[in-house]
Amino acid sequence: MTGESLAFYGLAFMLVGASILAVSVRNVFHAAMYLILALFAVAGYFVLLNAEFLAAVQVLIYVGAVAVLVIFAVMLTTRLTDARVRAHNEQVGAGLVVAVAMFLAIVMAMWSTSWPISDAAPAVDNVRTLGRMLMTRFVLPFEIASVLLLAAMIGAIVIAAKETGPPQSEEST
Amino acid sequence: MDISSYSAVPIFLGFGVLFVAFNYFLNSLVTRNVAEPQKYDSYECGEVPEGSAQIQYNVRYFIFALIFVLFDVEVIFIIPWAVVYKDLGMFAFVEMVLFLLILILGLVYAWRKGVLHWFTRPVEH
Amino acid sequence: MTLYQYLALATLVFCIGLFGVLTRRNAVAVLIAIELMFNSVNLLLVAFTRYISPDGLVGQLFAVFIIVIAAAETTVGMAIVLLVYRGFRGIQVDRIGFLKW
Amino acid sequence: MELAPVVDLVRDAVTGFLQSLGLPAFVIDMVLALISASLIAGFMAVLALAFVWVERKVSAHIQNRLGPMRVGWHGVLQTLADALKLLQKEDIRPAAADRWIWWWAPAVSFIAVFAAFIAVPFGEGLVVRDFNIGVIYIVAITTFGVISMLMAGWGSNNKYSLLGGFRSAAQVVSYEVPMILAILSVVMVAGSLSMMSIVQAQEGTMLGFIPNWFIFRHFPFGLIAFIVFMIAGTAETNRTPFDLPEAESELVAGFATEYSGMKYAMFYLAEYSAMYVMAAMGTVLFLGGWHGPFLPSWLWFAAKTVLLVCVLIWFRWTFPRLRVDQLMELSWKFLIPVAFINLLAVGLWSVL
Repeated sequence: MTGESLAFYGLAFMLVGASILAVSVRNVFHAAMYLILALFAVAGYFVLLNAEFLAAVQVLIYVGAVAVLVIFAVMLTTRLTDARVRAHNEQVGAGLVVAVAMFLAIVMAMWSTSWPISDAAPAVDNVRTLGRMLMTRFVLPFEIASVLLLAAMIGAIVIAAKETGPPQSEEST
Repeated sequence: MDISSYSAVPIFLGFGVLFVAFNYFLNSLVTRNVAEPQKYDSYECGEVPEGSAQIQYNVRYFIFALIFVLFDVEVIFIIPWAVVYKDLGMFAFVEMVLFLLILILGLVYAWRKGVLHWFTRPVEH
Repeated sequence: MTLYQYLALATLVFCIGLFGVLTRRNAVAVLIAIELMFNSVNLLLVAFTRYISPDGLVGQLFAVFIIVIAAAETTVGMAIVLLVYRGFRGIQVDRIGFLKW
Repeated sequence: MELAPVVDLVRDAVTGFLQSLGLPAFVIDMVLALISASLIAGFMAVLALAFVWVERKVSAHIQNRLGPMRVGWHGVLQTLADALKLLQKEDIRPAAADRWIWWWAPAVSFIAVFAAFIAVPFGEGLVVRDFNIGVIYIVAITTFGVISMLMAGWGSNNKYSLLGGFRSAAQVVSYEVPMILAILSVVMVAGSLSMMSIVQAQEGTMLGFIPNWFIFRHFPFGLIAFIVFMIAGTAETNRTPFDLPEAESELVAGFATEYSGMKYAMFYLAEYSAMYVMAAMGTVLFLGGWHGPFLPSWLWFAAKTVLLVCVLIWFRWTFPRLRVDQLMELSWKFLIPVAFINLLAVGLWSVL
């Protein structure tokens, strides 16, 4: 129906445009803004693909937490002299060639294989099925994920909380 | 409620942008801008602003953002568990207790390391 | 919207992220590009779930785990970027080579 | 007299009229959504004006003074006068500001709350779209408010707004975890995320006279979840005792220092509408939505929501403002452990 194709191409324009700008724009804060736009477009795609719980998770985690972390990092590490520093290193040409070659190779491989497309009706309430699957079949990855989060937390705290070098001048704030 | 019900979200977002742009346009229509150089300095309670605003701020904000990302991710696992909890029996409860204990360990570690405290420098053990 | 269009779109975003990783000098911009690659993989998995096994949502669960691990990876990555910034007063990826000697 | 049949009548009339024009299905869908969007935008504007007036009157009477009395009967038109004043204020963009980010920050903060109104019910059957992930949709969309604070802080390139943006973002972020955990302890008993089925789960009464609301169910834990939700909700909408970022005494106007005229009004509108959304969510989750004896459903819902808003206003004018470290420690060292234990307790209660 035309509603879905309109949504698909609209989101495609938004996603591809935002990701190209996120990668190419000089000011890193603007890059973070375009990243948020791209993440929101991907959440829109999840809704189009009947994965509404995933769309909510995507917005909640990526836009609500990871993007905030990226913006905090940008705020903490941008220095005035960065405006004149080159944003891209000298291998831009080579990078472009590698990216285009990779794109062509993968797309050709994907389009030549015949996928077993099944036309079963998509699950309506996927939060419930996801929850049931998570609790019954995928219990081991579920528990290992908590161990991984614990390791990431301890690692991040050890790295970030280490006060090396001269005491920061802005201790007062 | 199939996915066509989500068509309202982009319409609301678009309408919101139009509503805000219309208000700004209304504002620009009614006001007249008197160009006055001092007016466009950044606001420093009246003094002349010196130095750039982008001085580095302390790392404390960053550590809170770090811990928040990990706790937010953990909460995402609890949502599907909470939705199906009524149909699952005791074992789902035990699984979740295990999951939460491991992560509360992380919170206790952050607490003992003094990272959650705002002003003092993290105490080195 | 057939599966092939989603494949092309996800691969395109993946290659844009790859280009970003290869060419950006600011460490935070490299992490932004990596986020794009993670998202393209998630998009692909959800597209596969929708078109190939709509009732068994294994692909979506896989995407949830990828989101979780990507968030943990970005957290640790940002902590390292901060430590490098504090010690090195700059996060130009190609100038941080003090592990070499 | 229920409002739901009236709304359905209007909707069928409009769809009938549009079908007669021969528009495809999804265009009709869009037109209906546009109509509801404009209605909600109007409702938000009127709501914000009303709440500012209510706040000024309630705060006045708390401090036993009269509050605005001159403009219209008991100062009713005072906020309208303020809005018009803000409308004609000159919109000064500081030269050092980062043009587009500075321009978009108030817009993003308004749109974040405006899009959350899709899932917020106004009575039985009175909701724009009832998503089956209703609750986390609202929480997810309102996280864009944090992004708008950081944009405002960084975009206006001003020491006060940068620090204010940092602090309010860190505060809202750390109070989001206990808020979601409090919501989850209700979702666990209701067994669904959609706002409508959560309210349906609170039907009927138990032990004869106590209504079956979540605040009374599983006795101590429902109440604890409500208290955690209210504290986290006050912090989410940046209101005292948690409004340090905009503390007049400290950071001038926090992240909104460099804004004047309509853009400042946009932040104001977003804050009061976020307060309404938070109160409406509290009503749906804990106070039984529109369940209540004689009155029609939408009146019950409006009464409970206004009651919660008055509680928030009452908080503002009685509690002193918390220091930054007390503020952060309250969330990480007190609210999150309490919310976790409460979640497990409710889990244990329904298993035994």
